[in-house]
Amino acid sequence: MKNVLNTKDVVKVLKIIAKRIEENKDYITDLDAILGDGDHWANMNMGYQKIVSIEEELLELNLADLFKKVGMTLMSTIGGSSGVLYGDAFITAHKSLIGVEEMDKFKIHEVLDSGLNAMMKRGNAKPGDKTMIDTLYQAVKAYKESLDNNDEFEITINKMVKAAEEGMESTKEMEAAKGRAFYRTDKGVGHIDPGAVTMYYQIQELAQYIML
Amino acid sequence: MKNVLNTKDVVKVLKIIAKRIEENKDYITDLDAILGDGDHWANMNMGYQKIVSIEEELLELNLADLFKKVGMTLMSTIGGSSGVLYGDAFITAHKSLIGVEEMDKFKIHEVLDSGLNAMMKRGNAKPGDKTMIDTLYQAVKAYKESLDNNDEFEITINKMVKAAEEGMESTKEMEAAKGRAFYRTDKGVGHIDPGAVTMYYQIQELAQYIML
Amino acid sequence: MKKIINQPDNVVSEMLMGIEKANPDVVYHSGVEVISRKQKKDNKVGLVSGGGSGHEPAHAGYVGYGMLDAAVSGNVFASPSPDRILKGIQEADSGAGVLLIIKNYSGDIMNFNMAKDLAQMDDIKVETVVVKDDVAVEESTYSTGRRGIAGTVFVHKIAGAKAEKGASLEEVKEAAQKTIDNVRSMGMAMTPCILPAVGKPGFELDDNEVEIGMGIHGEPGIERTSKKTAKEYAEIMVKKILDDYDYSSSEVALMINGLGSTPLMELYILNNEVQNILKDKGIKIYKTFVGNYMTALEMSGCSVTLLKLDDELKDLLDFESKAPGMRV
Amino acid sequence: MKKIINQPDNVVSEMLMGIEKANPDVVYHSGVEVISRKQKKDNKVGLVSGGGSGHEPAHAGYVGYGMLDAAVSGNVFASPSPDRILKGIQEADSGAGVLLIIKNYSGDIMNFNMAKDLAQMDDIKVETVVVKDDVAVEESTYSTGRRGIAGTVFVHKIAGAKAEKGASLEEVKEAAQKTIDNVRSMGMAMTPCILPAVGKPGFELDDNEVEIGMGIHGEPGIERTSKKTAKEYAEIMVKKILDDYDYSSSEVALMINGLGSTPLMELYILNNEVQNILKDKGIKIYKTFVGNYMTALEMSGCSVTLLKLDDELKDLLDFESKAPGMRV
Ligand SMILES: Nc1ncnc2c1ncn2[C@@H]1O[C@H](COP(=O)(O)OP(=O)(O)O)[C@@H](O)[C@H]1O
Ligand SMILES: Nc1ncnc2c1ncn2[C@@H]1O[C@H](COP(=O)(O)OP(=O)(O)O)[C@@H](O)[C@H]1O
Ligand SMILES: [Mg+2]
Ligand SMILES: [Mg+2]
Ligand SMILES: [Mg+2]
Ligand SMILES: [Mg+2]
Repeated sequence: MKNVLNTKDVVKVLKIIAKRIEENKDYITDLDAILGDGDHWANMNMGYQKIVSIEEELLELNLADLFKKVGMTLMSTIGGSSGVLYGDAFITAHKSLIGVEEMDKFKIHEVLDSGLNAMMKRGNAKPGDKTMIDTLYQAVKAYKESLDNNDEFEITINKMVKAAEEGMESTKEMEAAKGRAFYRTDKGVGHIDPGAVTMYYQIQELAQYIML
Repeated sequence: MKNVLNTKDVVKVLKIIAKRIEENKDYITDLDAILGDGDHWANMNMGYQKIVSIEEELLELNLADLFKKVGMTLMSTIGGSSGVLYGDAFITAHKSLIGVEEMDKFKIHEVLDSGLNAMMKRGNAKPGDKTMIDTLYQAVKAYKESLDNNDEFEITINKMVKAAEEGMESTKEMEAAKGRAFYRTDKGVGHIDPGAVTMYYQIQELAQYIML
Repeated sequence: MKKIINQPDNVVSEMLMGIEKANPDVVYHSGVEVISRKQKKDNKVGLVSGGGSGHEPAHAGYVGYGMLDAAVSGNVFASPSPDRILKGIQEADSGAGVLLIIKNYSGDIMNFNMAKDLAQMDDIKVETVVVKDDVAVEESTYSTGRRGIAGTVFVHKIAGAKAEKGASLEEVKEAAQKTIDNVRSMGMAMTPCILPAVGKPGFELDDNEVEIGMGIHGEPGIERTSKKTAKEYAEIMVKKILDDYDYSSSEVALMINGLGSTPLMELYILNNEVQNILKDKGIKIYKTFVGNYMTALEMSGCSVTLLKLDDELKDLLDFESKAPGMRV
Repeated sequence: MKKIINQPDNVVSEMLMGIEKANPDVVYHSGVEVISRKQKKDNKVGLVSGGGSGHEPAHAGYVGYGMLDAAVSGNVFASPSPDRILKGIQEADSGAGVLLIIKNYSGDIMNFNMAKDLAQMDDIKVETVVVKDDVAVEESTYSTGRRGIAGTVFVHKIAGAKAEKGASLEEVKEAAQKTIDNVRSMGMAMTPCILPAVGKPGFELDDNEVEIGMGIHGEPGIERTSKKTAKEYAEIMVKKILDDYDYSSSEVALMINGLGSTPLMELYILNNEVQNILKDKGIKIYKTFVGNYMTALEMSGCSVTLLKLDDELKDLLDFESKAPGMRV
């Protein structure tokens, strides 16, 4: 169990996420082929592989610069809707990390929350719109409630992952209000949103790393 | 048997030709569909029907003006290659008819010959090129030889029709050098040229009228 | 799929190299896929537009004196990323600020707005306008709403002329917004288009079927119907536009736009019908544009665009444009 | 067949009405299917071109200041008759004589020459030039020989500028002939076109097949081959042109022409490849034109045209043109 995360930790988590995404090509591609234009896996994979390829450079950076660099890199490499959403999330989050050497559980919440808010603002989306927001929103909400509850950090992390999973699953029965699935006559009902899934992978891998 | 032709006669012949062409739609269309673009019957029919429709006007004209008017009408109504060839033939022939009230057998030759020459010049074509020229050329040649032979007019007319028919038939085994059949790899060998057929109809109907 | 391309992955960059080689007035910034003017005028408001590729001559063909300063290309039918757009903004900026002309697609909106935020961090003054001229889709606050299609070209033209005349960022934005407020379009498609990377059509239409209101990426329209005459197509499209916006007794600019593979002959036949209808309704046509202005690869089909004009807009529409996509 | 038309029989006249309605500088003479300039300049040599319809913007789109004075349309892919051409000549004549720019097809040759004879009876001085730029077909005295294709547009441009500058009929003809002597084109087709009156394609090409050298009416080319990359198409077409005419170490105008349904994206990709090859060969490109200039209804494919330039031709090429089909 880790209590704080520094640059080295964050880079490690990013590498683990890259691997997780790489391994789930068909599932994610199929989901976006059904609900969107089928490129979500390719977009995310390209972005995270790029992150892996600049590992050395990232390890030299302080946390704030790391987040900014990761944001800029994801933004330009992922492209499309998710590129700018992740880019904005990381770039916005970097502001709360200026001068910070290590993130404790409160900082981690602040970072996740500012990323969530950036995404919601950028995408003009809210929970229930059948997007990646549904995963992150539930995760951040559960995290916050657990913090307010003064739970053990391990419990907080567990609650976060569980909420993220529920958020992801909940997109299945939602009607799309944002993204391309909106243009389908059935509004995508019956299918999980691909962006909600890749968001879940990231939260889950972060949690798992912290719990080690 | 007529010895001379005046305006009334020419207009009658034109009407008979119009009918002959009208009746042979499929044969001519098919020939041009094989060797060209399939519009030769439609072109010729449109032209001659137009002539029929202005019969009253034509009957008012002297021979020279009649030929000019028929030429201009065929030219603009037939269109394509045969429109300009027939147009030029009639318009050119009109010059040898200025001041002429009736055509005798020498004038008829002169008219046919000047039409032939106009066509050959306009189309840059000669006998053997697999065109309407092959019919007219043989007809005019036989007519001339018969005139030089001092044959009876009836014999001259008969010789002309026979030669026209042979000219038409001869196009079957020719390779096209002009017109669209030139672009076929077999150069159209094995098929009679549609323009040679409609030319034969005209010569034959003229002859038949004279023989009445 | 038969296309004159090399690798599907390289179509955008090779196309932009080809544009640079054809047009001596522009320069291509490779990697960020930006085409910008070679000659800059100090303190002129910069105009940037862009979006997915596949809509040529939009957007790179509208870079030139009297229209855009920079165009930013994404991959085929995909929004460019904010870093690319930022480069476009930087190239377009000559001290008087930059206006972004965005078509109303959520990807474009997010990426252009993000780029705006990045540019403002660099102290470049940036404003945006969003074009949503396609009356096939109902406007709504719930979803992204109406799409931006061929009417966007008029926004480039009007804002471009305004900027060229030395107007401020505020004024240029106002002219662009006035154009947006007064422009409506309606389209239809007859055959699909093929994304180079996909290699097969994204949808199918029977040999007897057309889709009224289809978007310029093949997004669903409002009705699949059997094929009709040019006159009927004109009636359907014009009616839909006039139902949405009252152009009666006004003067308009008319654009008859081809989607890519519809011959100019057919666009002129459609123009004849559309103008007959407009004349009957007492709508006066001030200027007509017939051609391929906002395409969808090799889709066949068309759109009709009307822009209501006042004296200012007429003047700006008539202003010189040297952009190859729309010479005035 | 899905086309934006009404009656197949009326496509030409309705198209020309649509052109008249789009272009305030021209007038349509119905019945004879002539588009001519509204404003005439006294004692300017008149320029007339034309031919079958279906090649838009050729030829009516080239009527305007700096190019043609009148364009005469036949039915789709069929030569106009002499009386129509005569009307074009009469409209174009302002006292200094008229030059007819004819593409080398036997129907066009016969009809235009007949019209010339008719005009001369009316005491109008008429000269002709015949464009035969298509290197796909061997030149021969036996048959009609080489076809006239996209290079014709350069002849309109050069002769148009020369006439606008006040040159005599003799001089305008010389400039046109110099252009013809120095212009070569080579094309290829990927999908067929459909004549409105016929309703089905005139030929078939496999989904994997292209035809090198096909004419702009679907006339046979020199080789059917499997589909290739843009680079390979560029190599094949440029080689065929350079084998026919020596452009080495000269300056040229380059036209990358689309046949109708090939997207601008692909034409620009081709332009990139063609210019790379020409650069390697030391051929300098003075000016580039990329677009649909001489089409074949909705055929997909392209042609490449090179025109060797000297100082006079450069000057004439750069001269203003207000014709909608080629704005310079
Ligand atoms: N406006 C939005 N706000 C939040 N998330 C969005 C929005 N639009 C799309 N998304 C998310 O992005 C995902 C699709 O991403 P991706 O396929 O990479 O981009 P694109 O839609 O541009 O092809 C969707 O599954 C959804 O989760
Ligand atoms: N150069 C020419 N000289 C003489 N006759 C010709 C020439 N070219 C074509 N023809 C004749 O014209 C006929 C075709 O006429 P038509 O179908 O009406 O015109 P098009 O070929 O323009 O469609 C051919 O069968 C041939 O007899
Ligand atoms: Mg996607
Ligand atoms: Mg995408
Ligand atoms: Mg024919
Ligand atoms: Mg014909």
